[in-house]
Amino acid sequence: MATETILGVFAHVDTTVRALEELRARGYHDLTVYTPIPVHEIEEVLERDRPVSRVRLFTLLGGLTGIASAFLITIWTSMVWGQVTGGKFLQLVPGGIIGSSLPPFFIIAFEMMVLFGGFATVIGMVVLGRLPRLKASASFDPRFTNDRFGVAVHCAPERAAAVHELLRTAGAEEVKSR
Amino acid sequence: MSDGHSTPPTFADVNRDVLRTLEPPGNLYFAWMCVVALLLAGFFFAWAGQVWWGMGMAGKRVPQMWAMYITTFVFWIGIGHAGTLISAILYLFRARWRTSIYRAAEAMTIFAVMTAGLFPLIHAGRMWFAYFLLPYPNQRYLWPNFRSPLVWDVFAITTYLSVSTVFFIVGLVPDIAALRDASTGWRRRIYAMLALGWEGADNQWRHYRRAYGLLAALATPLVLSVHSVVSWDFAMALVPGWHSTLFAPFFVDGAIFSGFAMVLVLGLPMRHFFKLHAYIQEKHLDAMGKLILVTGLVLTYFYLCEIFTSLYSGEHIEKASLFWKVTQNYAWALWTMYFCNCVAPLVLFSRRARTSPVALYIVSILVLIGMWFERFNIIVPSLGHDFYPYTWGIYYPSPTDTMIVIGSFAFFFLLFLGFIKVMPSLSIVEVKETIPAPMREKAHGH
Amino acid sequence: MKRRDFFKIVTASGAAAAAGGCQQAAESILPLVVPNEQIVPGVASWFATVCRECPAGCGVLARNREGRIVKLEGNPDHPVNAGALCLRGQAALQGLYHPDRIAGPMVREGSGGFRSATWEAAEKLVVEKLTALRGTGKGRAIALVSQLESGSVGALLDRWGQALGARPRVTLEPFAYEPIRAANRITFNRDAIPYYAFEDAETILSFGADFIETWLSNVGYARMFARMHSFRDGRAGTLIHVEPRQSLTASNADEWVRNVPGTEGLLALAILRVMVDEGMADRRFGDAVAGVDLKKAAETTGVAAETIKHVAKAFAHAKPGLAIGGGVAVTGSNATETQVAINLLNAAAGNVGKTVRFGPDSAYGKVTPHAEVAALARAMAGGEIEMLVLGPGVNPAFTLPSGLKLADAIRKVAFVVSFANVPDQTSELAHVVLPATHWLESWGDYAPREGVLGLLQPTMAPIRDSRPMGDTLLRVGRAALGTEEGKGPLPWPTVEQYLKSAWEPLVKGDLEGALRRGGVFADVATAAVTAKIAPVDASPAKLEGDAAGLALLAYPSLRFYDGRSAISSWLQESPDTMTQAVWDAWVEVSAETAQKLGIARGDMLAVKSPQGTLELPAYVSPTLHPGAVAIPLGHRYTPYQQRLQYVAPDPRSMNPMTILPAATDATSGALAFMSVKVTLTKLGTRRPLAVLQATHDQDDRELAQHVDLRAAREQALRGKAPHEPPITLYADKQYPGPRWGMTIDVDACVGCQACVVACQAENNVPVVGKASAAYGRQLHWLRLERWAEGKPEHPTNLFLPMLCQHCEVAPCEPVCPVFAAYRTDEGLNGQVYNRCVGTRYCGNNCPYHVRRFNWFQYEFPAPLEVQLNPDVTVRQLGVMEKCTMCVQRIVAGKDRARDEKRGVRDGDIVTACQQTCPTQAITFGNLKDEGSNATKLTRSPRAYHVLEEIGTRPSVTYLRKVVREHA
Amino acid sequence: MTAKAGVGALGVALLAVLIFLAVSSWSRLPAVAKPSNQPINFPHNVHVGTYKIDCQYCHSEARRSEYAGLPSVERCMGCHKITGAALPEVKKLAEFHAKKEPIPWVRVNKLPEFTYFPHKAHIRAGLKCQTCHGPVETMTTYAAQTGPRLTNDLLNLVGLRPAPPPLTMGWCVDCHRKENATAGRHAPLDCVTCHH
Repeated sequence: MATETILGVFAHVDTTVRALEELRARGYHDLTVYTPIPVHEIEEVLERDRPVSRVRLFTLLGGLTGIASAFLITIWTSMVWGQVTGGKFLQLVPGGIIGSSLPPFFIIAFEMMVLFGGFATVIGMVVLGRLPRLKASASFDPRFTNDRFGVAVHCAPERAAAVHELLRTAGAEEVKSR
Repeated sequence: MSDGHSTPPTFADVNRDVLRTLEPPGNLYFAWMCVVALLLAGFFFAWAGQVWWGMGMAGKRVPQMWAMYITTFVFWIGIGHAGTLISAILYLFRARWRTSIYRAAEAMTIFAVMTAGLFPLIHAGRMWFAYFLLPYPNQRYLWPNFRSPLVWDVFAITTYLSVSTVFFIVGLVPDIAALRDASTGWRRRIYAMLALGWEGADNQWRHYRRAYGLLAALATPLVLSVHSVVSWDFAMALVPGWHSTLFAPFFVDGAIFSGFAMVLVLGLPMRHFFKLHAYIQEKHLDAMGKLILVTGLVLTYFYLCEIFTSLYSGEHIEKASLFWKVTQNYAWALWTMYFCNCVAPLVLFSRRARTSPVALYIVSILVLIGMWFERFNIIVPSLGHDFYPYTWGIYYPSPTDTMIVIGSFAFFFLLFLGFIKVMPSLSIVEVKETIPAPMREKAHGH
Repeated sequence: MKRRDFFKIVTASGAAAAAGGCQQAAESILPLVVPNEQIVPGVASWFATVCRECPAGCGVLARNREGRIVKLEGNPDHPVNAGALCLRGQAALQGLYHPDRIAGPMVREGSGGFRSATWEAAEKLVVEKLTALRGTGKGRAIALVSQLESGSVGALLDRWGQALGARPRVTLEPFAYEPIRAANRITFNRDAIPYYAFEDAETILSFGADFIETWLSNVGYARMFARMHSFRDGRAGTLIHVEPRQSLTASNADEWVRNVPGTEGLLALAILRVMVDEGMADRRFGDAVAGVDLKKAAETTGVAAETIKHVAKAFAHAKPGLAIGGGVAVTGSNATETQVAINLLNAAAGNVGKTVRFGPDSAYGKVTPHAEVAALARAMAGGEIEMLVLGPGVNPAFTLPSGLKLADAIRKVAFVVSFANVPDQTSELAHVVLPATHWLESWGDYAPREGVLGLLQPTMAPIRDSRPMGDTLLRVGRAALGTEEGKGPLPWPTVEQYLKSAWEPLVKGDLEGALRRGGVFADVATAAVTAKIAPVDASPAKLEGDAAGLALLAYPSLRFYDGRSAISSWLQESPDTMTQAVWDAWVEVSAETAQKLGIARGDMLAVKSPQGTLELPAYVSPTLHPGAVAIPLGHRYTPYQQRLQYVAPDPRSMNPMTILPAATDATSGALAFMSVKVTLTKLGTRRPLAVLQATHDQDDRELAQHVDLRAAREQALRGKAPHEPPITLYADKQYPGPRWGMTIDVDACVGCQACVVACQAENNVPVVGKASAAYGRQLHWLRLERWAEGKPEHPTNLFLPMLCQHCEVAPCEPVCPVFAAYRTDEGLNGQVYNRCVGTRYCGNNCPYHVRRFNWFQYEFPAPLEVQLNPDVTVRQLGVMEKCTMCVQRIVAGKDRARDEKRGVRDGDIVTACQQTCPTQAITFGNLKDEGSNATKLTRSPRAYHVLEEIGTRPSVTYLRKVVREHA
Repeated sequence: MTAKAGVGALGVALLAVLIFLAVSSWSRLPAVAKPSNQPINFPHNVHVGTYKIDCQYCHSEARRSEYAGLPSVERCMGCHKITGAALPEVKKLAEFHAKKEPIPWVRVNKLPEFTYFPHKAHIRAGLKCQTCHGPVETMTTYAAQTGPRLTNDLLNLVGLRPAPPPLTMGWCVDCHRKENATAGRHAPLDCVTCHH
């Protein structure tokens, strides 16, 4: 099914919010909103029925992986070739593991948790935010990184005129089809 | 944004003002670059000599097997604290005044940690085997010693550098997108690549905001841990004057103290030359001044604790070490440190001093000097008068160590000066967040 | 470069070239052409010979690897040193492999320098000169000077001289103890230096005899001293030492008496006076001391009457005692009288025949009297001598006072032949230099005392184009005489054949056995002597020069003797134990004088005598008598002149001989070394000394500990309370095999530094030079510390050999990021050089600071690299190193035991330091073996650990020094 | 413009560091031996394979010394005075013998100088020479590719675990561990046994 994208360019936050409220009220849910900064008022409207970003899952998994790998590597290497230093050691003998030199490994584990967690978070952001993008999306306008707000409505061609009208009434400086 | 504006800047003003800092630089900038490049050449020359002829080219000896390199290493790590502290901890605390300085501070952090990262290499007797410290499967079946504080350092510093860099880049992405949209030609292509196709769409923002918050939450304990780990290089050793449980908070506080001083040392000239008075306002200076004052007072408390524990311990060797430091060959360094770190910041009790760029600048420079000497005093005099009287001795810096220490500043400034001309040194997005969003209704209200 | 590989290459003649600097070069390995039965590449063989670094004549075993000597050790079968060796003996290798060794014969060209020549050409010059002189009937114009040769070699030289009609041979030893001989002639009617039985004495009363440094036989007497003096089963002998300066021997004394220089004779007589007065000696001796007044004597000698009395008591009550005299302060104008007084003391206490034994007389008794040396000098100056032949080791231009004007006299000789193998001040004056082989490359023999004949055999092929002096003399002698091999007075083709024929009656057919044992040893009966009691002139020594000046004590040093060992960089860098100074010479100034003149350590001083001026840096000593200054002898040129390594060249003399007059002791005619008063002037410049020890004050840290003799006895009776195991949260390390450990008896240690040099030789420890040493960068794995306790002007000195303590809870180990430092399964603190990255964290964290860092790539100038021990890695720049407890010896010991299919026994493995220690202060062993000596010693009540309170649990245990309560 | 200069300077500086690191590291790394032409083309396959001469007949020091040793020229001539005297390679040998000169063999196996490897202990433990030196009896020219290799470390770095190349530490350790798994055997794994 062919869809048409109608882009409204706004100069103000309140007008943008008004347009969004209107659009939602009329059942337009397929929207892309461009803002130079994250704006509370706009987010409020958009996030109303969305779940919390899943980035935090990435962070959790990354952190846990970090901790696990740190303990794995430190304990394993101590056991495969455990040297005694300063009277402390951790060795695998037929009777089991002897020695007690675990505390330092918590430091490694902490650092690895942060490292893996940090990277996982960024990966999460990139993946979920559909980045990186090689080509600009059709409705993007360079002004959106400066001082303009954009609302792109994806709708059936037959409803385009209504959207046009709606956006203009809400206070859009400019409305165009893409 | 120009001076004399009585109204707050608009979004467009912000873009314009920030982009202006990226205009081709003037002669002053070029002159600075020349000085920096010259010093850097000296730095590499000294380093090459040291590798070729041996560590003896630096003034180290028994008992001071460590001296100015580790001093400077800890100094730079300390400097590297302010950036992530401002961007992560103050972000979580929603301290709005951070926005105008955090980008520069973050860049400073990364460059300071990079500079610091050179020192373990410079310092190692056989730096061509420094890769022995990395845990990777190898044909010798050998692994590093995870009980050694130096290996903790490797982990802490690489993690800190990586996470700080990631944090920094994530913060930069929307700004680079703005740069992309304002530039042309090859620059545009490069910026477009770096911006990852950022458009400011709602889907991007919602993950971005969440990720940024999580990164800040991860970076916060990291900031505190890094200098704690560095402090354990000393605290885990037996040397009188090192072996103390006080060291982790003591080092962290000192790091924040010196980090803020460095932020001011870099930020005040930027404010002046780039005419950013509208963004870096008096209230920002005031807040920074207060932080320096508070951390300075805390540091003074730690100094007193250090002296007290040494005296109260009844431990002869500890006491002998303390008395020697206070009264003998290195007393000048110790008293310089006390003056710079404990006395000089007291000026900031005055609001006039806190809002005067000149006063702040002088105090910051003194604080940096003092904090360098703090590390010097921890390392050199403590080692010089430790357990064994046979080997007590005095360390004299050689031309090689001196050149390398000075050169490290050149390395840092080269990176920083380069950065301010290719990347926005103020966060476009976050500055915009602090100014009122454009509202038609309210605009009418005026 | 690849030093160890050098030895992995199987060499034909030792001349294989190691691959050069480029690392990827292909290497050659050269097989032997003809197999050599004695040499298995990779396995050491040992050759016994005799050390000729000084006239003590200790037995030596030389360790030969792939045809080259890599280490010297004392010969345990030799009666003089019984396995021990002093630092000079250990460092003889540096003379052997000295980079400046003369490469081949040299002939002087006009007034200029030398040019190298062939042996034939150089010998021809000598033969021509000899023939010419003999032809004109001027045989008496030929003079032959050699060092002390008491065996068959001396006989050969004499025979050569007689055959050519030369003047009687002069043996030149600067320190010949002639006053002892003269005094024995007077008192006992015996022209000899007896054997002093230290081991049988209960109390030794020494008048300046520095037997731990140079006196007669420093290894032998130090060994005997330890046997007599160390605390064992509640018993310990006493040493009372009289000397104006606190020498190493003085600091080992239980009581050091500081007297006015030159008054030792008077003090001895005063002691005898007390003994006679208090009925502790026969009345007959009253005749000898009739003119001595105790009060006056106390005043003149500067020793309190009370002290004299209790010394007399201690000496007289000993059963038996022993009084000895020597050292520089007893070489004044009254030296013989002093020795006579000492003889009387021995006679009065009934020591003669017990601890003073004539019969096994010392070889020193055979040195040519100084009067004849002086006569030769006069003859040379008068132009009577036309040809002078100088043996190796003879350097009169340096070792004798410039007052004799010997250098000038030698210049007047038309033809001087030198056999020196390293350039020295005298060989510089020669016309022909025919480098003799080093004693490690030579045949020979030496009898240090009657009944002991040590045999020298070549331990390796000559490293340079040099020939034995005997061979050359035989050849030129025959040529000059016109005889052939096998005929005439000099029939032997080589000195080897001469010696073998000379030894025939001694070895009784078992030459091989004798060579293996290192000599022919027999007991000599003690001869009975009677003492003649006659009054002794008690006047103090007369000194030339400014009456208000300070007496100059120019003393032979433990490190360089008279200067012949000074070419060794090991010795230059092993500190003088008392001052801990290396490389430079110094003038020791008393604290009083220093205060008066405003002198600090390192200030340059002009020391002026009527003979001249010497400029040296000052060392301020709180212990030196205020009426004296002291300068060590023997600081000769800096090693490796040609390479200008280690020390900036300094043409200024460091030799106090240059300001000494040609004074003699009136009675014996011996050289008087204490003969002049000097004045000091501050020059205003500085030449800081390289002093390794920052302070001699322990700052109450109890590093070197001591215990009172009475307390030690009590403890020895009661035994030691069982040591409580340390409290720890952690599991203890288990040792599946042995656990190595060491004990060091601080009571036995005399501070002679032999262990330091032995360690350096064994472990390829490089030399760093003066500047680096002064800046705390010396690389010794083992250092010998001197700690002074008590009053600064009269301290009790404790000597503490400090090496890696091999801690069980080692602070150095956990801080290493790469496990380069770790604890081995046998209780060592391992250091893996090739794993070391050089963070130096371990060096900081070692509370003992025994870890050493390779600040530079230290070079071993050719051919010194040949000496390197192939079993020990030569360390690259940038790595840490430290004592390994000779892990290569542990590996070898275990290997030997496994070959013999047994376990390692106590005593199988001996570390280098332990092996060479004259006083056996060091014991190494398995601490898990209840029966090992080391374990037993760790149970001693005197046992302690250095810095025990920091909980490192070292494997090295020290035993406290036992100090005697003063009366 | 100057910003560009700054960036350029930075690039040059970093490049300098890298070059400098590479050069200094390379110059200090232990040497690696490589096979090359021997002065005499000695066929091990003939001596060991065909004639079944015991290794230790020629390398006679192996059982009593750290080094395996090379046969003296005399020993070679012991057989070759008669055997194969006409062969051109043997003639070369005779030449060396006549001149009383050692044969400048090119070294093939080489351990770094910080490694102490005693042949003796390994012979005593009953090891066959071929365990370390490969199937010598089949080699016309004895050659070995030994020593640490950068590629091996790099493969390890990316997580692959190639077998350690012969005469590297991991290779020694593999064998020692295997031996220790056998009852009654004790192959030391203590660092200082080989590195002292």
